[in-house]
Order: sequence, then structure tokens, then C-alpha cells
Amino acid sequence: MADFVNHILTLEDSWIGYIVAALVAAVLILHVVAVGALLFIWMERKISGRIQDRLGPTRVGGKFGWLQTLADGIKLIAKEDVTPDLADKFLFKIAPYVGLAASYAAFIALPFADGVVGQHVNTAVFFVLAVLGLEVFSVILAGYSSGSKWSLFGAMREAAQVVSYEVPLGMCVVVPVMICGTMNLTTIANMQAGFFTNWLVFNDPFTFLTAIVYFTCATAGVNRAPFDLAEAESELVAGFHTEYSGLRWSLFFMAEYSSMFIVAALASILFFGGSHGPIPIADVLGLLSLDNLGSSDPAFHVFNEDGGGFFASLNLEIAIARFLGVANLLLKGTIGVTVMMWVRWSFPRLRIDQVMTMCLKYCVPLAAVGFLGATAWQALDLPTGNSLMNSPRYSHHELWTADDSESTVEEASSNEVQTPHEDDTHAAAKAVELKTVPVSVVKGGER
Amino acid sequence: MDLFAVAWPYWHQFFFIIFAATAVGFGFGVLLSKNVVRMAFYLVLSLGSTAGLFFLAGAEFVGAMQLMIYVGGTLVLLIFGVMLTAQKDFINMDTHTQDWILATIVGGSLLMVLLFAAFGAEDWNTPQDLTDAKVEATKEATPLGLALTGIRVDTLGETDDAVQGGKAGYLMPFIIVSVHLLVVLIGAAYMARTKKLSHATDDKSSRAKLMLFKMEHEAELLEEETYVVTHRGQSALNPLDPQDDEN
Amino acid sequence: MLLIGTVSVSWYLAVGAVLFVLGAVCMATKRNLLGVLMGVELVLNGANMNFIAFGSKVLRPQGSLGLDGQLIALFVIVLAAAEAAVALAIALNFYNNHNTVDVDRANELNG
Amino acid sequence: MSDIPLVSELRLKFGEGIIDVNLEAIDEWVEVTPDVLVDVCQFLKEAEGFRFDMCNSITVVDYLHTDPKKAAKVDWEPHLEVVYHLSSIATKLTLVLKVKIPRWKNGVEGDLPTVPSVAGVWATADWHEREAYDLSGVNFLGHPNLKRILCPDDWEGYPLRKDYEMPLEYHGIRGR
Amino acid sequence: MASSKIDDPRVIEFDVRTDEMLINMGPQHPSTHGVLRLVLRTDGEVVSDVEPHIGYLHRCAEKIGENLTARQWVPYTDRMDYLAAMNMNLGWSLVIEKMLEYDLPERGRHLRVIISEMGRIASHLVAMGTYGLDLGSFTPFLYGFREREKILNLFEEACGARLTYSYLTPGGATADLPADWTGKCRQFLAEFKEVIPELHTLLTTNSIFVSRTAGIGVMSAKMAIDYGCTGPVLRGSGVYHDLRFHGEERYTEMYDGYVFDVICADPATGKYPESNYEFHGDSLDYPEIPRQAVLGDCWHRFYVRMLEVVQSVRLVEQAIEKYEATSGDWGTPIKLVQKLPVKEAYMETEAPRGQMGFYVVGNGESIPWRVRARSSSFCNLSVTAPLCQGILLADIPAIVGSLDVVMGEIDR
Repeated sequence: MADFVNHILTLEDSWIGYIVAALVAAVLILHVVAVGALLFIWMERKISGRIQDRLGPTRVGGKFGWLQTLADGIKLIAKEDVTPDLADKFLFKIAPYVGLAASYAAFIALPFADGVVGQHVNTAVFFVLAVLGLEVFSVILAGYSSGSKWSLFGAMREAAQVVSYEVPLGMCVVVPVMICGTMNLTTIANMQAGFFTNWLVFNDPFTFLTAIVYFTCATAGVNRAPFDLAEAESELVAGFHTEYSGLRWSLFFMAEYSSMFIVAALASILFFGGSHGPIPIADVLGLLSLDNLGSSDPAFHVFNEDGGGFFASLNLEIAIARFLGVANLLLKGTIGVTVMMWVRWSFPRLRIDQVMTMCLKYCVPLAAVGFLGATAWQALDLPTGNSLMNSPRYSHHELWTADDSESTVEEASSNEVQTPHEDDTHAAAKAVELKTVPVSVVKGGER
Repeated sequence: MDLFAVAWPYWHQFFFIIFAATAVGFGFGVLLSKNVVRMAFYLVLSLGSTAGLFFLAGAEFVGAMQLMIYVGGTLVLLIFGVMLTAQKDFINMDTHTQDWILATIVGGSLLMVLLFAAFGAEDWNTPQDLTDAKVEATKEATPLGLALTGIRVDTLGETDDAVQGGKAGYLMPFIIVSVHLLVVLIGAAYMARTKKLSHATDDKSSRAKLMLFKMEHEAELLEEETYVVTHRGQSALNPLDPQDDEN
Repeated sequence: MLLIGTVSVSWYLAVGAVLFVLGAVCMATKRNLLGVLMGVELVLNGANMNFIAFGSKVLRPQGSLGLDGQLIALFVIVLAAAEAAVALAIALNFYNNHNTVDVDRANELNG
Repeated sequence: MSDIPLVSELRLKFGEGIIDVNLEAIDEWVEVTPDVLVDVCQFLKEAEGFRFDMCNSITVVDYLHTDPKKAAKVDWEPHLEVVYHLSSIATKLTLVLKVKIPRWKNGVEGDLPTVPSVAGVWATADWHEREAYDLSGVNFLGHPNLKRILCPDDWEGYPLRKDYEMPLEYHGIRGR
Repeated sequence: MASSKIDDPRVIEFDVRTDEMLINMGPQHPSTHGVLRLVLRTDGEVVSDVEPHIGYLHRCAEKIGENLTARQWVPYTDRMDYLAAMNMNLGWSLVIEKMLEYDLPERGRHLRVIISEMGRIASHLVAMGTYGLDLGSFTPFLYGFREREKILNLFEEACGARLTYSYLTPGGATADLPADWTGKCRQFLAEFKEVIPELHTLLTTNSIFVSRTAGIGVMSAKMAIDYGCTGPVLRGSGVYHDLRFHGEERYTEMYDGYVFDVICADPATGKYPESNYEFHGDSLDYPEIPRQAVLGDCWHRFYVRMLEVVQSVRLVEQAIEKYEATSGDWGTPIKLVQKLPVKEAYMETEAPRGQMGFYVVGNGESIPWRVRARSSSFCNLSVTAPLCQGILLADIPAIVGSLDVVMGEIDR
């Protein structure tokens, strides 16, 4: 992208290109966050309305009340920004931004389609989870600095809940990472290309279980009903944002909705094929062959640098394929968000001890079972979803890595098996680990 | 157009300056802030920037772990601690002036030594050509994971048996650390607990109940109190009367 | 120099050194037990910075520690978590017994 | 609906404590002295075959004509009547107890008349007595927590007294 | 903490030491049903002590009653339990009629059954919906209100008002029902019966709902009686007591010839009466009692209300038939300045929230000497403090919501 901008501006490797590219990416992601939040809030109102046998917003912006949220946003901006007397003013003011920044930053590593990503991060899975986990600080700071006991209650609840649910969440995320042998979200998504049987959720029964546990924990992790203890209005008034008003209050909501989207999109990447639909349309139409996914060859870039102007250098087929991918991911993420809304408007709220019990007694053991089961499934080389349908699982080179990295691992494993060991138990442990961890990487190409 | 023609290596530098400045700046914030909650907040930002530096240095996995475990776990724990002990008196605590003076002198000289060491070695201070650094940041998560299970991918090419034997992997430390973590968590949970009084009785308030309890057991408590005083020195407190702290 | 030259390992070491010293001073001056704990975290991070810098192939392709640097940094992070848990337990215990978190009051072992 | 046997049993047990019994009224009532009230209530609650286990309501009726012309026409002296409506879930019977007390203790205005509290007999009497104290100004002796319940703590006067006058002002709010 | 040499019975658990907090729940709080204020003493999430503070809606209706005639005070009864104003009207009407020894014509009797039972349905629907709201489920509230609106439409046709009706007055009602009213009412009942299983699905049998309410706020029958709890709160504890069966004759004769059940679990077996009520050819089975539920807990109080709705539907159906079979007078409202005898009368009726009692003292004038309203919610709320000890903060809305209090009635 940066190169392309420089190329258009006929500059050689200038910082202008980087700045423009960064700005474009940032603004695009900002739109996903802001417009996404607007859209999701509108959706939430409409969906809740339909669930509750009423219409929801109908007036602003035409027939379906499209612009209702925008109108409310303008109203919120115009509202007075109240800071309570007892508040720790500095922290009170900065807390909403911390939350928004955290959920915004997580988008950096989220690939919307093959190659359409803010920044390629090799450990994208953990990066997204880690950055999302930082959102808890915003809640703690807001709760502490408000100087209200209800806020403090909400903050403590949120802190306890989020920290506990990160454990099963991490365990669930490890399963796709283990099967694909990489923490790179783009590669994980690309390895599920093809028919929907390639999706990891259908890989084996344990991944199916893990997907369900992941979604439950993700709902709890972003504080959505029935786990929205931190802002349980019937108990804590509004929890941590009791004392907030106006724009700052709406920032909390933007953060909430965008993190909802992130966890839903992460679910779709990890388990539901990411940017690859149930049928490989781009492949069928001949736009982009599945074999060329993730290729670092400039021929498969949206913009090829040797062209002249904008349109001349646009690689239309690839662009359409990428666009389809982005649409796919957005659609899947939106479906995930819709499910969360559906759950929210159907169920009562759990109690705090029940939320904790749920995490420790059900989610953690289930995630552990899922992890062990999926490991065993891989190790025993049992038939998986893609082998049942006889649709191959593609292995792909990562866009930004040296091409020989794959072979390094392969070589490593083969070498390692032959290496003699003095300690038998040591060797046994290694053998087991060897079978589980790199196996999919090694065999990736064959399946 | 010379000004525009600054290429990739300088971006490394650009981000290095940003992250280093925030890390050090908020580190100073931790040092200078009196409010313990703000200290915790500054520490979060400082450690977050440090994670940024890790990313910059190519250690992506460690950076993500820093964010996840350190910032997302340890510091939340720390803030819990702050909140559990957050009484008015302890939120803001002044440091004695003599402490400041002493610490500045000692710390300053230590800093001089460290900086001298850091820039002293020629090998460390040789700027590298970072043009290809972006590509070089390879998949390190898999070798790291393998190393933790005792398989060193990066030393496979090593022909020298001694070197390869010396780099046998980190399975043992990994297991030790795991067990250590488990033991520590159980121990910490055991240590932190305390006897708690039940308030779920029909008395109107537990304060009143404490008074009642004290009245009933005055003699025994008196005895206990003297016991406490003789063994605890001046800071001794009656366990049932926890308000007379003079800070 | 920093603006024109390129970043070398030394610069990372310098940041680590500053963080280390800040942490050490923090440990020395803070009276709040949790403040001292935060100082410890800073010190550990300063040390970690060195490991990462020495282990980075980006900064120093030849002669870097390689994976070992990163692995040790990982262990430090994990141990810091354990350390924080224990220290927090001590702090809470101290608070329970003495009703304060002022470390200057922890003088009962004085002769 | 209370039966004659109950009345005779009460008379036998409490003698002088039972002042009056009216079986012709719409709801038959028994008037007792304040001294025996708690004992009578305890007895009624436990009496075999009656078991008045629920105290439905406690009402204070203020008998006072503020208009001297009307006061001259009536045959009663100014007084308060504390009326206890009892019923039984076990036997489905109902009974009304009455206690007559002076409007002010020893005739000193502002000194609340006293009645022993029956909160120890029926827990529900706790709030009912607080309400009676709050609105009608009766001091229930032995009540565990006798303070105003509906009016604010710093309210002056007892609104359901016939001679009560709304204050002109309460914390800057116009009263009348 | 130094090890205590005294064997302290109060030391019950080991935990991180936390400090007590005193917090105000209300009077402006989403789940206190208006302006109830609860002062909580909490230790973390555990509530050790609750003290309800009431009176924020106090307007001394009893004092107002001493300055108005009996007929004029009817609108003030509307404003007590504003969610079941018809039943309030009924209670006041009956006590004045008792005092005046006035007997209602039969048509008026059936009219009152229709109206008061419809009022009960409407009230229980709000109770159901707001209880869902208290537990964080929004949708049942809207479902409940949708049905309630239909009842309010019917009431509006009958008397012109939707909230404060002043329809039933001492002596009868202000007007007869409109010509095609019973047909519309029948249609509503037919529609409503379809909805009842939906409501059960949404809340009664929902596992989260069950885990939030079952075993919470358990109140023994003895405690319920001792604290003067009445209505569904009392019956939820397994006490077989319904004034429509066991009340004064003047009230129970209103229900002469009607067939319906008192919804109350048998304490011995824990079973509710069999549902012998049918519609669409299927018997309307009550949902199963969950394993975790204990007699007298929040779940049972809620369940009793849900089943009572079905009984009210039965009653209204019968009443419509009886009403249509009779003709003639529906009762003549008393004069605005009807003189009251020098007597006193007390009467309780079974309002949706419990026994609503009115006490009147007459002195020969048209203005009563003393008026007293015994509020069911007032007594039901008094049990909050003993119920809410040693529970979690989140249980407070569950318990207060299951008591289903209306502040207008408590503060009067």
C-alpha cells in the first residue's frame, strides 16, 4: 500500500507513502469502529424491537430509522459533560478513551480478508486477545475514579469477571492455533478456504465444542448479557458508567460494540472460515485461485506497482475477490453480533457468583476437554471435516515471511525424531509434543 | 524532495522514540505520582509502551505475552490490591525528603554506570542496516514453543555437539516454572485470606455487635489486648477495634 | 544522533537502564507497599528490555542471543506474575494485621 | 365473628383488664386496658381454637372536636382509640381489640400517650406501630425501633391528630 | 488478625479482608419499583443488613379521607395501588356498603367479578414483566404490557380511564358495561390464553431465571404470617388462605357459584392443584416445578402469580356468562353526600398484591370521622429486612421484585 502510494506520487520510498497508507488504514478501521457502533446500536434497537413485538426506531432517516443512532449521537455530543465532585478528575476523564483505544487497537491485527489487514502481526491471535483484555482498565479506572459506590461495584465485578474469563478464552483460542500451527490470523483463515467443511468448527467434534465455549466466554469477556454484571441496571444502576454523561458515556458504548464485533470476527476467523465463504466463489469464478491465497507474489496484490494511474494499476479480479472476502467477514461478524443481541433480549441476567461458577466449573473444564480432545484427534490423525468431504485443506505461505520458513519446521521435526536422547522420559515427552504441535504444519500441504 | 525520501529504517527509529519516550515518561509518572491509583495507571501505560518496544525489536510473541500476562493479568491483580487497601489515608503518601535526596543520588549514579555500560561496548552500539528488518521478523512463535518443549529449531544447524548440548531447550525450566506458579498461587491464596466476621445476624449493625461482643468478653479481651500490646510494640492494635491508626 | 543514525542495541539498553533505575528509586522512596511493588515491576521490565535487545535478530543479526533472550524474557514475565501474587498476598496480610500499607511501619522485627 | 366463649374466657383470664365488649357492632370489638394488652394479644395468638395469628392493622382514631360547639354535643371526652384488627389464618376468625388512651400523657401537651408495643407478639405490628406513632403520635413502649416511617425524621406534629395543622414551611417548601 | 483465644462463633469464613460499605439503593434506582429506598450494609457483594426507608410518595390519603365524603374518596383509592385501581375501588366500595348494609343486585355482583379479576390479570402481568426487568430480562416486560394494554382498552371502554378508573363505587358502579363489551372481553381472553405458555417459556421455566430465583429469599409460612404478608406472597409460602374463599361473607358471596382454585402449594407434597382448566381442547398444564425451588422462595411467589392469572381468566369467563344471563340493575351508586351512620366497619378484600383493608369510622355526617387503609404491600415490604440478610447484592432486586410492591399503596 505504502509502496503503491509512493508509486502514484512518483516518490521513491518516502515517508509520505507510509503516512498516507497509515492514515487510510487508520481511517478505515475508525470507520469500522464508529460506523459499526452506529450500525450495531441501530441493529440492537431494531432487533430488540422485533423480539419484543414492536417496531423500534422508525422515523429518523427514512423508513427504518437508519439515522436514529446518529441523531442520538448528536444529542449526546450536545449534552453537558458532567464530572462529579468526588471524582478523581484526571482518571475520570481519561478512562473512556482508554477503553476505546484498546478496542480500536485490536483492529490493527484483525485481517478482514487475505492481505487486508492493518498490520501483519505474527502473533495476531494473542495480540487481539491481549489488547482486548486491556479494556478492563478503562472500566476499573472509570469505576474507581467516579467516586460512586455503584461504579466501584461495577468495576470490581468487571475486573473479576474479565480476568477469569480470559483463561477459558485463551484455552479455546489455542485449539485453532494448534491445528493450523500458526498464530497468524490470516494464515488460520486461509487454511480454512474452500468448502465450508474446511471450517475448523467442523474439523472434529471437539473443535465444535470449543467454538461454542469460545463464543460463550467471548460474550462474557465483552460484558454482554447474560453476563453484563458490570452494568447491571437493576442492581448497580448503570455500573461503572453511572456517573458518565454525554460523549464520554457514548465512548463506552462505542468500545463495547466494537469489541463485540472483534470477538465475533475473531470467532469467525478461528472457527468459521474467516473471510472464506461456505463456497469458494472467488475460486469458482476464477478470480483468485485458492492455491494463490496468501501468496507474496505481487501479481496477487490489489494494486500492482508497475501500472500507471489508480485504475491502470488496479488488479480488478483480485480486488473483487478481496472485497468478497471482506464482505464475508463483516457478514459473519455481524451474524455473531446478532446472536449476542438475540441472547441479550431473551435471557435474564446471571448473578455474579453464578457467572464465576459458570467460568470455573463449566467453561474451563469444557475448554480443557476441547483442547485435549482436539489434540488427540490431530495426533491420532482421525478423519476431519475436510477429509470427509474430500476437500483439501490448503497450506499457504504467509505473505511477509521468508518462503523457506515452512520447510524449516518440517526439517526440524524430521531431524528431531532422529536425534538420540539420553533421557527416555524426556524423549517421550518430546515425541508426544512433536506429534501434536507441529503436525498440522508439517502435513498442511497434504490435506 | 530530500525531506520526503526517508525510508523504512527511520520508521523503526520513529516508533522507538515514541515508545521509549512513553515508557520512560510514564515510568517517571510512577515515580513522581503520589496517588497510588494513578501510579498503577501510569505503570500500565509504561509497560504497554515497553511491549511496543518488544514488538519493535522483533519479539512479537514476548510483546503479546507482555500485554496479556503482565498488563492484563499482573497489573489487574495489582490494582485489585490497591482497591482492597484503598483507604483515604493510603491513597496519597508523601515520601520523606531525605529519602528523595538519597534515592536521587544513588539512582543517578547507578543510571550513569548503566548508561556508560550500555554505550560502552562497541559491538552493541554499531548501528545495523535495518532495511530488511521487516522481512526478518519471522515466525518466532513456533520455535519458541518448540524450545519450551525442549526442541531447539534454531540450533539444528549447529554441528558442534557441545553447543547443541548446551542449547538443549527449556523443557525443564518450563516445568519448574509451571509448578512454581501453581505453588505460588496456592500459597498466595492461603496467605491473603483472613478470618472474617459474619454480619448476617439479626443485629442492626455490626459495629453495635462488636460493642456488644466486647462488653460480653471484656475480661478476656483485655487480657488478649495486653498480650497483643506486649508482643507487637507500639503498632499493636486491638483486632476488634480497627479504627485507631494514626497515619 | 538518534535522529540521523539508526537505533542500535545500546539505545534499547539505555531505555532498560532508565526503567531499571526508575524502578529502583521507586522501591526506595515509596512508602506504600503497593508502590514498592510497582517499582519491582519496573525493575523487572528494565531487565527484560535487555534480554529482548540482546536476543533481537533485527537489531543485531550477528551475535545475538537469539531465542534464548526471548525465552528468558518470557520466564521473567511469568515469574513476575508469581512474584506479584505473593507480594500482593504479603501486602494484604500486612494490611490485615497492621491496618496500614506503610512499609515504614513494618518494623516489628527490629531488635 | 368471634364467639361468646372467647369473651368469657377472656373475662375469666383477665378480669378487670377487659373493659367493654360490644357484640352488636358491625365488627365485634373488645376493649381492654393498656396494662393487659400484650398479655391479651399473646393469649389471643395462642388460644386454642382461635389462634389470631395475624395482626391486620393497627389504627389510631383521634376523638376530638376542634369546634367547641360540636364538642359540646358529643357524649365523649377527647381521647385516642388504638384499634387492633386481628384475624386468624388457621381458623378464619376476626376480632377487633380496642385500647382507649388519653390524647396526651398526663394531660401535658406534647407528651405522647403510651401503649405497650405488641411488636413482640406479631412482627408485622412493628411497622404498623411505627406508622401509628408517625401519624397519630402514640408512644408504643417497648417497640424495638420507634421512629417515623412515612414522614421525614425531622417532621413536626402528628398529621392524623384532629388538631394538627400543616406547618407553614418545611425546609423552604411552602406547606400551606 | 491476631488469633483470638475466644472461640468466636461469628468467625464463619476465610476471605480477603474487606471493609463494610453503606450504600443507598434508591429512591432513584431502576429496580426499586418507584421510590423505595433501601439502605444496604454490604461487605463486598454480600449484603449484611437492609433497612427499607419509605414515605417518598406519602400524601396522607387518610387525612384527605377525613375531609371528603365516602364517594369523593374513591379516586384517592385509585392512586393507592395504581396498577390495580379497580381492586382498590372494590375494597372501598365494599366497606362503605358494609357500613350502610347495602346489598348489591346480582348483575352488579357479576360485573364486579369481571372487573376485579380483569384488574388482577392486568396487575399480575405488570408484576411478571417488572420481575423480568429486575432480573435483567427486558422482553417479558413488553409482552406483559402488550396484554395489559388490551385490558386497559377494555377498561377505557367501560369507564373512560386507563389508569385511575373510579369505576366501582360504593353502591355499584358508575355505569353498566357497554353493549358489546363482553364479546370483546371474550376475544381478549381467547387471545390471552395463547400467550400464557409463552410467558412461562420466557421466564418461569427459563433456567437462568430459575437459578436466579429458586431457593432465594425463602420465607417460611410462619414468618410470612408473622409479618402479615398476604396474597401471593403468603400463598407462595404454602399457606392456604385466599379471602375470596375465606374472607367475610359480604365479600365471599360475590364469588358464590364460581368455580376456581386457590393457587397454593400443599406444604406436605409441594404440589400445586392440578390444572383442570382447558382451552383449545388441550388442558393447560402448569409448568413443572424445578428441582432447585423451595417452597416460599422467590420462584414460588412468582409462580403463584402466574397461575393465579389462569384462575382469573376462568373466573372472568364464568362471570361473563353469568353477567349476560342476568338483566336489570347493576347497582345504584350512593349519593355524593351520603350520610354515614355512627358506626365503624373494617373490611379486607383480596387485591392482587394481598389483602387490602379499609377501616371507616362514621359519626353521622357524610364525611367519615376516620379513614384507614391497610395496605398489603406495606406489610409485604416489612419482611424485606429479615429476608435480605447475608445474601448477595443481586438477590435484592430478586427478593423485592418477588414481593411485588407498589409504592403508591405503601406510602398512601
